[in-house]
Amino acid sequence: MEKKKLVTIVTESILEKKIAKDVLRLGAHGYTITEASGQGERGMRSSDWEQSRNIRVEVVCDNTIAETIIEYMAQTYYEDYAMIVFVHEVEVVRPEKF
Amino acid sequence: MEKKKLVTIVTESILEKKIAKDVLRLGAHGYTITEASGQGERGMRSSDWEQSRNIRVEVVCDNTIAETIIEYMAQTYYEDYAMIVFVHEVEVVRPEKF
Amino acid sequence: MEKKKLVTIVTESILEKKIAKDVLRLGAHGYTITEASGQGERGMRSSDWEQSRNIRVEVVCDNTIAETIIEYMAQTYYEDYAMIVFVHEVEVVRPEKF
Amino acid sequence: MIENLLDPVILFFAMGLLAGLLKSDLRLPEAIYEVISIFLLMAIGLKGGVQLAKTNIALILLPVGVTVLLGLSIPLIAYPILRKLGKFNEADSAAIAAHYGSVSAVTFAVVQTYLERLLVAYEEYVTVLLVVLEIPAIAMGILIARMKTRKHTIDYGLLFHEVFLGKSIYLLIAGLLVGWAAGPERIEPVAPLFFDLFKAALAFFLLEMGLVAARRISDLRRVGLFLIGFGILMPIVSAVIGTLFGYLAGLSLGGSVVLATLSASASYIAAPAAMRIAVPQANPTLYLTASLGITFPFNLLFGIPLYHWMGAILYSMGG
Amino acid sequence: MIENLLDPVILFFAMGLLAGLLKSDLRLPEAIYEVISIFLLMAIGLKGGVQLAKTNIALILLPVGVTVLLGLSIPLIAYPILRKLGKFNEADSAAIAAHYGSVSAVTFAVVQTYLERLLVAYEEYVTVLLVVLEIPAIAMGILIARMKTRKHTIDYGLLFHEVFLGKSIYLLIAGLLVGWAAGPERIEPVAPLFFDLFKAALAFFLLEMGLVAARRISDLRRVGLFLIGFGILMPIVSAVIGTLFGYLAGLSLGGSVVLATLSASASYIAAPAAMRIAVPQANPTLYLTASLGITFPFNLLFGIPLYHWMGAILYSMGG
Amino acid sequence: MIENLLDPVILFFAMGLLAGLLKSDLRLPEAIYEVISIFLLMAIGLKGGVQLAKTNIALILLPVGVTVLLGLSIPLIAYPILRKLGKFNEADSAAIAAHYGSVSAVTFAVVQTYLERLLVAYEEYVTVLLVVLEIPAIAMGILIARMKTRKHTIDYGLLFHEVFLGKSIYLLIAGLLVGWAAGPERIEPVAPLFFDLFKAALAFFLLEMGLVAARRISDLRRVGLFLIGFGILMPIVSAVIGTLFGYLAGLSLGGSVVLATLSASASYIAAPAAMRIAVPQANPTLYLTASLGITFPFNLLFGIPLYHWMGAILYSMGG
Ligand SMILES: Nc1ncnc2c1ncn2[C@@H]1O[C@H](COP(=O)(O)O)[C@@H](O)[C@H]1O
Ligand SMILES: Nc1ncnc2c1ncn2[C@@H]1O[C@H](COP(=O)(O)O)[C@@H](O)[C@H]1O
Ligand SMILES: Nc1ncnc2c1ncn2[C@@H]1O[C@H](COP(=O)(O)O)[C@@H](O)[C@H]1O
Ligand code: NA
Ligand code: NA
Ligand code: NA
Repeated sequence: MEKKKLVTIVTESILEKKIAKDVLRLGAHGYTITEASGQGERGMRSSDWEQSRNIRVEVVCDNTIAETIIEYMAQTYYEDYAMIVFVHEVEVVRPEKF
Repeated sequence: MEKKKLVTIVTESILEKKIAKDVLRLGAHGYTITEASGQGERGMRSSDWEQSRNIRVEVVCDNTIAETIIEYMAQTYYEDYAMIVFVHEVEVVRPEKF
Repeated sequence: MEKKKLVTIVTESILEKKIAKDVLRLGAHGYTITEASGQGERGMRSSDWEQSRNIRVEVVCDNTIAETIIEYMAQTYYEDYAMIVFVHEVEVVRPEKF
Repeated sequence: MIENLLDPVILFFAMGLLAGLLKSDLRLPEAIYEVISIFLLMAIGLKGGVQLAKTNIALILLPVGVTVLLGLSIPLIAYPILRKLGKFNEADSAAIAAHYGSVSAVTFAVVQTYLERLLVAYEEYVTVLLVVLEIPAIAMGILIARMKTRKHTIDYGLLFHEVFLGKSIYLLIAGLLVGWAAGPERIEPVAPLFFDLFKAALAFFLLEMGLVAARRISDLRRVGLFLIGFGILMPIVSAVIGTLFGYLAGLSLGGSVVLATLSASASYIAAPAAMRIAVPQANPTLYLTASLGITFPFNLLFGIPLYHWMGAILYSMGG
Repeated sequence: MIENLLDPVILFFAMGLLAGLLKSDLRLPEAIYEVISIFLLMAIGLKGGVQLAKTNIALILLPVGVTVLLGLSIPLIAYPILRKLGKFNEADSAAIAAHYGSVSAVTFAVVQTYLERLLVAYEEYVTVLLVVLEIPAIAMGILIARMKTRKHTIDYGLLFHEVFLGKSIYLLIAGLLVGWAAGPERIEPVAPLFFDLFKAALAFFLLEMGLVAARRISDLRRVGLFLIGFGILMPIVSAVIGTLFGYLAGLSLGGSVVLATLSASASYIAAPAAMRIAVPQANPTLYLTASLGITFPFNLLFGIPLYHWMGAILYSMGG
Repeated sequence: MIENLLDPVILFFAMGLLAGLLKSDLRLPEAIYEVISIFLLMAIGLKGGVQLAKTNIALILLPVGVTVLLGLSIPLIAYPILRKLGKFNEADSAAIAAHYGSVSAVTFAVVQTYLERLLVAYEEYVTVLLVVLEIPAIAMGILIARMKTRKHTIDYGLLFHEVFLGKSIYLLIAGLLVGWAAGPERIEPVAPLFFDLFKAALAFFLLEMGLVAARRISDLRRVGLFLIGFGILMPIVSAVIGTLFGYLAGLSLGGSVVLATLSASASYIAAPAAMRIAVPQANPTLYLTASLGITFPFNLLFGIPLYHWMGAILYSMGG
């Protein structure tokens, strides 16, 4: 088993397609998305109204790509969109996939 | 990037509003909720019947607040409700948000 | 608080019942499932068509069971199904539950 | 009896039940379950409201009073039976008792279509009784639990919301108000959905209810023989009381069959939600299995014709 | 006016509003909200398309041109009001202006049922105007925002998709085409769903819209008094312009009431999605609250009868 | 042909297809997709059951036998074509063959509405043939795969559930039973939903099927030219066989058009689920794209009128 990073992004669902494109372009080989609701600085975001859902995007990738993604998200979206990003280490089998 | 704790709570969906209030009152600045199903000590909980869904609540916060939340959940809900709580370290940018 | 492992499996939703059975048989005491979509080696898997959803299965368990589960998943499903597995350490209260 | 079992509404329920018992992977998506239940409650309310617009309110007062009394007394009868004979603990007894005092709107809809099929008339305002009966029993169940157990501090605000602003009560009342304010003529343009499709939507919903009931039936082993017997006999007892109360309140035969069925039915939406918050130490498997796995199918398949037969005897004697 | 408030469609909206204000846990599952909105857009389109099949296309050209003009001018009127009088920043002003130029298909459906209830005739092809009015205002809003602020690089491909292939425009156009290609006879077998159930589905949808509006109303404090006033006065101004334009384009009274209502209505589906992508620095709370929390209920409850009255005066003078 | 393309049901499909190809973000929520498919299967079953109540069961035996034969032979014809000519591996060939032996209930519903529009009579019990044809081909596909490849141990319990208690078969059978037990009269109160709204619900569903098919069409590059040709020619071959079998079994022209269409249609619900479990090494992109991306649209747009024309020739020669 090898160590990788798991980057988790929670943000507005309207960004789904953009972020999916972003993470692949920045070097990740995949991503997983789940629907979410939540609350933060920018107020309540609940899934009962189309414009205001959250998504939770997870990307397993190696260290440098994780840093690129985090950096890019912060620069591109932090100012104008509801978003948090966090990262931690995970172990995977078949590390060549990621 | 700074270290924070990610507390994850899996429990009965009927507690959603209560737990959302709880974590904010205990000092967290936000939370993310996803719908879930599952099985544990208290049997199967699947999302096909309103009363018996699970939710999965994630809170990023600093160490002491994480401990307060875990403590509070254990004391308030463990006996009467289906619930598990786990916690691990994550790294975040913009640590002042959490 | 005691250390446990959190195993996360992202795979095709058609395997839901099988994997739920598997993890319990292999010694875990519970699991949590959320619906997901995503993209990886085997292409786009989005939740708009019954056959092609993903699920995200989380299992908190001790080290040896985690290894057994990961091993079993890799051997049984990796070749024919879309699947990734990753694992990391978490801390839990009431460790006897897991 | 056989005739009742051949009604499509009942046949759909049976098919759902069978699918569940055979562990078919059939299931209605949760969103659909929710929207049909919203639709049914709204439609029940609308229909009642339109009828109410034609009714002299003064005539309702006695039946409403009698119904409140009914809602308060059934839990008081059920509690000692569960506690003493059933040996359930205080919390479980109180929670189950609350369920049997409260009502099932779907069972109400089924008894309505049953009577309409047989052309038995009933008072137009019975929907008001449905609304009135739903709440007191839940309040009484909480009261009993509070007096007997004293562990948790209840969040009364939250509880009040769950019960009075919970969707089932709110939708019934909203439907009543809309139907009443709009009246028979203005309601016409929405009738194709809320009235013409009602019975089929009920049938469709019962397919899912059959699936849900089947899952509960697979829990029967875990609840013990006593609760199974209780789930069948308690409704009959309640129905007898309901029939008598209806008779004394001056309801027609049809009206008292409705009241008997309401008494006999057990809640599985409002009461479980309220009990999980107010009496969390009570075990949900017990009350959900009794209410959904036993009493609900019993009432649909056998109870309603039985209560009709009981009522017919009483009214032929009395009349 | 009172008569309008007693229409079931409006009563359902009021009940949803009330539920939201009382913080009832009632809510339509998101999937249902989505499917009813798909259904309504498709049905609006179908109905329009079937009518269009009977219409001489040449007659439409003038009204369509006038409507495009309307869509371009309303944001140009709204922007300086918001910027100068309201002191909003450039992005917010442009985004809100785009919302008020664009339209709400649900408000359109309500004015149609309103006129049909009162047996006021209107041009069959008004659905075409709905489609035509939706887009220019959004484009104009983006243009203003681009000229005034210059921060982000817009992903124009994505934006184009959101606006022109976004589901509301696509469904309206698809419905128009299907209705037009199939024509009145071949459409018959699908009429029981798309036509007969339309008004009730609209009512049901408005229950949810009431809930959504109520959540927005609880944000009113955060948007300030100016925006509240704007949310009521701007529609009236737009309606006056719409009525005049309709009159000049030779529309009937009914047709110009529809056009006035379209002008007065503010978008809450297409525009928010487009603005979130094209002008992300604008605060969504402002435009959503104004559009959904103020203008939408105002139009439904009071605006439509008011615009009808305005139109009646103009047409009685002119005629 | 043109006439067929102007039917709203087909127009809706075309609009969905177009939306998908234009990458519109239109999509029906999954819960809605599921519930409409449950509704359609149930309604198809109900209608068949009500008809069955009027039919002499003895008359069905020959057609049912012929249909089973058909279900077993089509995969046996398709497999060598795929393996030898198409150069697919054993698992893929077996899995695709199973799909083409099995059936698409939606295509069945479309051929029914097609014949009803043209007032061509067909045997009432054809729904029974739909049910009968769905299973043998899947079993045969698994059998072939098992004989040729021997890697996995299949969980037969799970597989049996997926196939026989999977929702499509269960709902068709449940519908048949309910319709048959209730009979034409008792079914009346549920007719407004299950019968009157059927065609419109089918149209609505086909909007989504168009979207799904479009996504599959974008995978066409990945499946190769051979499979595209197979997806068009195999249905025609199957339809010829189906027409002949129908003729020999003594079906009417309408009946044999239905049987031909059933033969020509490829499964995309029951078969994929079964194959993913029983033959996981087969590549789902191949069978899903062939079945959904090619054969399904081909049958709807061109196949059905073609099979009708073929049948008409045979029956005019034979008759
Ligand atoms: N402290 C937190 N813990 C967990 N999730 C959070 C936290 N803060 C924000 N979120 C999630 O991130 C989304 C956007 O955050 P924000 O930009 O702070 O509004 C919120 O809607 C929540 O779902
Ligand atoms: N070992 C476990 N791993 C992952 N999730 C679990 C585990 N045990 C319990 N859960 C989740 O927590 C919920 C409540 O657990 P319990 O109180 O044990 O019934 C279950 O319904 C599962 O969703
Ligand atoms: N690098 C990754 N990060 C996060 N999720 C992934 C990654 N790769 C694959 N997945 C998820 O795992 C599923 C199966 O992966 P695969 O077998 O690579 O197609 C995908 O549909 C994604 O949901
Ligand atoms: Na009762
Ligand atoms: Na406007
Ligand atoms: Na076939």
